[in-house]
Amino acid sequence: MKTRNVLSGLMGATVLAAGLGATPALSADITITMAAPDWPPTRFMKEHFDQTYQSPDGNNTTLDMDFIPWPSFYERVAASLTSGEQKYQMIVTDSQWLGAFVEGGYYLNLTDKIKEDPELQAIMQDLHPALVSAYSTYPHKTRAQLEAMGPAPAEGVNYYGFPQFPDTYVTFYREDIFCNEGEMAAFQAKYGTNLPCTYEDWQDTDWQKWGQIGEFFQRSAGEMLAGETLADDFYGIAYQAGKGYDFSTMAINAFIWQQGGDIWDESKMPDAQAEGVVNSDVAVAAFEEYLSYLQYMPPVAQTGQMDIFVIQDLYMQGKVGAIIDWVGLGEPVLDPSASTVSDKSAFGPAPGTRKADGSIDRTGNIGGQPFVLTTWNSDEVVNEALNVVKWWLSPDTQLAATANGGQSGLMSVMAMPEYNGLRPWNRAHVEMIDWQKDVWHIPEFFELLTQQQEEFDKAITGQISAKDALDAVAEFQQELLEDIGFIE
Amino acid sequence: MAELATDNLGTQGAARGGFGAWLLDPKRRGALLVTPAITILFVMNIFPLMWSFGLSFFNYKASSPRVPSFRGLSNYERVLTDDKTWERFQTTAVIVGSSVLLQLIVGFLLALMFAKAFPLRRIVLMLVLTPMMLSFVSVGVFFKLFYEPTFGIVSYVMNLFTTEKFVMLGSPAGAIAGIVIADAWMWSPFVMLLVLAGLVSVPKYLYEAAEIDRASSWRTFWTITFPYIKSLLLLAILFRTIETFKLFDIVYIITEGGPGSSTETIAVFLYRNAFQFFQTSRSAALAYIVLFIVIVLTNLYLYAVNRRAQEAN
Amino acid sequence: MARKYREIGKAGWGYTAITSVVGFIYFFPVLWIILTAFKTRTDALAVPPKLFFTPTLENFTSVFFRASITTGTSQATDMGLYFFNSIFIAFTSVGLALIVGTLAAYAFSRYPLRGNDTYLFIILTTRMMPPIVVIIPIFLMFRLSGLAGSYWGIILLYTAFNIPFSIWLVKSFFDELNPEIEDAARMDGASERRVFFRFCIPQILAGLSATFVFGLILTWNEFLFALLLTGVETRTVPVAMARTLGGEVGVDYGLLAAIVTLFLVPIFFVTFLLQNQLLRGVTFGTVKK
Amino acid sequence: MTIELKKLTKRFGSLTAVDAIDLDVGDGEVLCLLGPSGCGKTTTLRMVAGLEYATEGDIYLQGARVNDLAPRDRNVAMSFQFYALYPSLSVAENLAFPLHADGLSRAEIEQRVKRISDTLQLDKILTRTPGQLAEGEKQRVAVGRSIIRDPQCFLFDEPLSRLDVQLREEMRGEIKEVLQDLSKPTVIVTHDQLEALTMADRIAVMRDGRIEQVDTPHNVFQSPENLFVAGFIGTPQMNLLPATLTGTNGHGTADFAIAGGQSMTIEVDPRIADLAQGANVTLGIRPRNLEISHDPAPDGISTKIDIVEPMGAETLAHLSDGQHDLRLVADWRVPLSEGDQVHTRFPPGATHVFTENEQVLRSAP
Repeated sequence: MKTRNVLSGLMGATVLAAGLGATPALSADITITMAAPDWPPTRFMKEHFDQTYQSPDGNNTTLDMDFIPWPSFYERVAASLTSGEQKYQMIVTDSQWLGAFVEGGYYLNLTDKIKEDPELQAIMQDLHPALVSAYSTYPHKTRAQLEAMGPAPAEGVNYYGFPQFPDTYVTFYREDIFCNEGEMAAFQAKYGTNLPCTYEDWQDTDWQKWGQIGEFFQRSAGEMLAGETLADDFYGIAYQAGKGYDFSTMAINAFIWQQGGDIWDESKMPDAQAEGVVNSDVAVAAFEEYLSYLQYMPPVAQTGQMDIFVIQDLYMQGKVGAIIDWVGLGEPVLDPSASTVSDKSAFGPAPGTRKADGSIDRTGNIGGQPFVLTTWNSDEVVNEALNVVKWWLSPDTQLAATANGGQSGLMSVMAMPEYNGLRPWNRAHVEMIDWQKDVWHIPEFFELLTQQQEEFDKAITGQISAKDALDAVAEFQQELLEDIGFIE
Repeated sequence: MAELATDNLGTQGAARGGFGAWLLDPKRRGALLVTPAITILFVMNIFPLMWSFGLSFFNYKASSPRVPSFRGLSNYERVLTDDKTWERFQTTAVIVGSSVLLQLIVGFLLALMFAKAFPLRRIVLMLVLTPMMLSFVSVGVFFKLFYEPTFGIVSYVMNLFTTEKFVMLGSPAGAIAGIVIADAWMWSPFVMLLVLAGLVSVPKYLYEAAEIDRASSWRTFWTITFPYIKSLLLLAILFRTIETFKLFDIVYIITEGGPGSSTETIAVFLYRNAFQFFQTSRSAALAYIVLFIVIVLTNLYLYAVNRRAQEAN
Repeated sequence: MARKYREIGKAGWGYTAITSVVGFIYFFPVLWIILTAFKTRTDALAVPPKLFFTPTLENFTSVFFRASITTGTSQATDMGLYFFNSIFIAFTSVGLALIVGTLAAYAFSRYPLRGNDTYLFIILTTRMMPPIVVIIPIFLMFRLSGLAGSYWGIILLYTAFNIPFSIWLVKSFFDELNPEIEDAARMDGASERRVFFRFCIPQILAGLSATFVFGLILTWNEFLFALLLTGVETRTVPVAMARTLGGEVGVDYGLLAAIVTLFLVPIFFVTFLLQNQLLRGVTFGTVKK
Repeated sequence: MTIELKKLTKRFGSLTAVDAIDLDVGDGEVLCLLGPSGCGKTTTLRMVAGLEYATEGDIYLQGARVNDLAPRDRNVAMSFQFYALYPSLSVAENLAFPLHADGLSRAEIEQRVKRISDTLQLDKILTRTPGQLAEGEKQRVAVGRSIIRDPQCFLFDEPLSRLDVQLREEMRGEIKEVLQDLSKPTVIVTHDQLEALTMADRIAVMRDGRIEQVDTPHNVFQSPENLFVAGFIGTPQMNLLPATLTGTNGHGTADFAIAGGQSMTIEVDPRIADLAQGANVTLGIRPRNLEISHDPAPDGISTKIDIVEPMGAETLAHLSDGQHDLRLVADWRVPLSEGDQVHTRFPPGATHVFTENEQVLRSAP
């Protein structure tokens, strides 16, 4: 750690200012320490910052990234914040953490800054509204609410975060088997519909077909697959059904939303209910459908441990034909040293629920992380941090980030003609981002999440039914939320 | 002879008169020697313990800027009346009980094996001692991989014998077994060392006498070996029980408490309450309930140690 | 001459063969980890699991070097520093706990206070609390004292962590010594310091080394406090190890195994060298020879 | 004969602990293995018991070779130096322990225990555990346990070494009595010559893994066969005086020169005539056999009394001629005062002559 803290930076600035006398632009040595999970999108940010960042205010700015291993990231940040360590000026955060740490007084409300700064306003308006809703607002405003309120900064909305890495679910699939003529013909013969091979085919794939794919490709060792004998069991499909963190919730929410059900909707507080909503018949049916496809997935599905990494590994080791996973986990699939299917993979939008009009609803739970500023910094540091935000969300930086495995949240960047070609999943990502919603942002989200994951896990491992699980979830949420006054 | 009373431990001898002399009075020698250890312990251990003990009577949430208010015993009441607490204690008891039992059996058999002198014993013993030196994290990660139904070597070997896919962690019982095996594998060597120390302390001439007296090996074990190791076994049980009570990483990595909440131990529950739910005060109350249990166990443990010491005299 | 029976307590090469098989089975998970360190990701996850494969040293390279995201050039990781930190922090704190604990143990053994046992018990109790609970106050204290992220902070914490065991163990060693020797030395005009260093300490050296190894095993892999209380410069290997557990891919088995393997080497050798003392140490000195 | 050792050898690596010894012990005979520590006597005993392998050589018990039999199959009884009482068992249970292998009835066991406890006066302590016993009691229990069954032979390893002087004397008598009754071949290992001399029918003196002499206690004392046995047996130790043979006069009378220029003419074994003039020998004479006079005499040397130690009935005097120290034991009435010049005489027939290879020069009886 280059331990030059903010304070000494400021003192340096004072001395420097005194020496320069009347020079209007004050320049200072500023260090911004940023808590970041240790993975390529943040490593890129650091490297690219060192290579390109020029402070518009002439400051000598250092971005000091504290790279923390992903699995321990939450603990490290939470301990730092709640203990009042005040170590970080910027923090990469999951969108769900916004409530807890805003209420704790740790994350900086940027609404006034945005109001004062046209550049920031332009950025906020260029950000995809789904991302503004999920990554920036607390109390949480839905995309629909934001759009009704007018351009950012809208009155009555508090803004906090900016996308560091916006993430969505897309389908990773094996082009070699999905476009195999024999398999295609067999599938057609068996189900009377086509096996999705092209991107456009996947645009027309719903959960029903997803299940058919699963059934179709479930093969044992010794059977044939795309003209070759299988040495090991093979499975058609996998999506996440993991107990850890938010894994199964992310996938199940998509089913519930797509079928017209809902989770407890904090944006309608205090009128929104849990009981009767969370365990509505629609939600139960959606959850049952989610569970019904698990039988076609690799046996780890029975353990409740089939998380985003497990399905990625199963896919990369050639054990499964198609998976639904985060775009952020796409890079290794293309890396021949980690993946046996690096040259056989293609990407499409995630399946959805077919509506009455024949269109497909792909509503999903957004992934990825925003980053935020903290509350204990001087104006000078805050302003310089906002300079870093502007640098990060400039089209050049965003394009470079995308080319290096990142994703942009700026609509203008996503609309650039070269964008879809930068990475093979970009087209799917751009299509999917329009469908994104987010789970709760309230401080108690972890209590809701943990209990829900536990009940989901019981249903996934076959201990209880979908209805029992959702009933238990609804009862728990109703009681907890009434307790803290979020439900009247 | 030139070294006079100033020459005391822990000082560099220069202080004479006044405070120095007072401090170095032989009456205070004991206290003086204990001071550095107590100081470090107080600052690093006892102060945080008291802090969280105090917290357990408030309604403090670490994530909230609200000024906490005094709530008396309500946190304790709430924890003790929560069904989940008791479920977690039950789960913990099952895991601790079976893991410690397995550690005892395996550790004991290993100790019997290593009680003899044989060529290369030092090397072979190292093979068995190594698991203790691994981190919980790596043991958890690799056992999880071993159990993984597609990639895991345990699953692979089991699948050779069954037609049904072997899914170790798919049921509550299997998940508990998976955790217990990993933990017992890691810590059986510890029990082995304890028992081995007991076994090597049995005078060899007793075995020789038993041989001359033509005693059966069964009788030899019960008259000679067992009396020498029984208090050590008790020691091992209690020490491992106390440690296994804190078992966190292996559970969190292998099952995260699942399936459902069937492997969620008190330590995991405590972690969630303290670090995910920010129920700082409530988790402090829970922790003190745990501490109370541990203190009871510790007393048993000390009783065992004292008994051992008396027998040795 | 054919031997039809075995001398008591002794066994030959045949027995070595049997125990080696058992030892090998017990060691197998460790062996698998070590083998994994030489595997590519595909080999590590191969079905059926591979016992024979073309070894690669890439994982070991990756422990110390990583490719830049933007330029693809190889950059040194800080793993060398983390190894140094782990060794420095563990050895210093265990050593410090041993010194401080030995002084206290001597006092508890030779100058018992009223309520001696109660004090000893309280000291042991501090070791029994689940660490999660005291994390926040410790964190707070570290921030107030400026110890957060410094070597001294984590060293002092681990020292405190090891003091209870050190006192208990070393006290029992002192208790076993015959105090008459010390009295005789005093009669001969030896100073207290001389009695302690020239008579007591040499007699319990074996016990001290056992205490050291024992503390080392318990400290070596500590994760939670290291994660929260070390800074970038003072981070230890177990914390750095966590970066292999997930990010863009799930667990990087090969890299994790390589770090585990390298990290095993120092403690393995210390344990091997002090094995006989360890046998004695774990009994808390209660077994008299 | 019932214990027979033939060329029995034990090597630990390169160290030879027992070096090709031959020994036999007859029925009812008590043989003491006597020697300094590390001489191989305990190893020999343990080989007989089967607790150590014989590297080479053979062991016969009652005529049967037992090298390949485990201790339990040799039917020997052994009492250990540290008694080896089972700490968790009471005295009665300890005594009964060896009987379990015989599958005796409970009544039979009780009866035997009673008999032994009567013999050894253990009846008052039968319910105690070893930790509650005094040393002498432990010793008696150990003996009791070894004699409770009917073995082929008895082996005792340093049976009295842990007892104080008084107890030792008492137990010596008791054990001797018990052994006489048992009338079994018995081997006792001891480093205490008094123990050996009083208890043994024969003594085997060992050094460095070899047997130096096997004979009755009387003969071992009176007719040591070599310099080691001469020096080892007897208290105070035999005087050993290096000398050079300067002349022989037949009938065993010979002239010797000793360092410092003195010479003497004394009567020794007639085989002195076998030696050449100028041969280096060692003269050995027990302190009680030396005599002193105030007049110079040819059969002695001139010495000064250094120290006088009254020992009650006798007086021990340390004499010196400036080169050699001699010990003399005289009746307490003989006046001896420190600083006196006296002549020390070697009476006829009292002096043993050891040749350069340390063997005694002695005519066949």
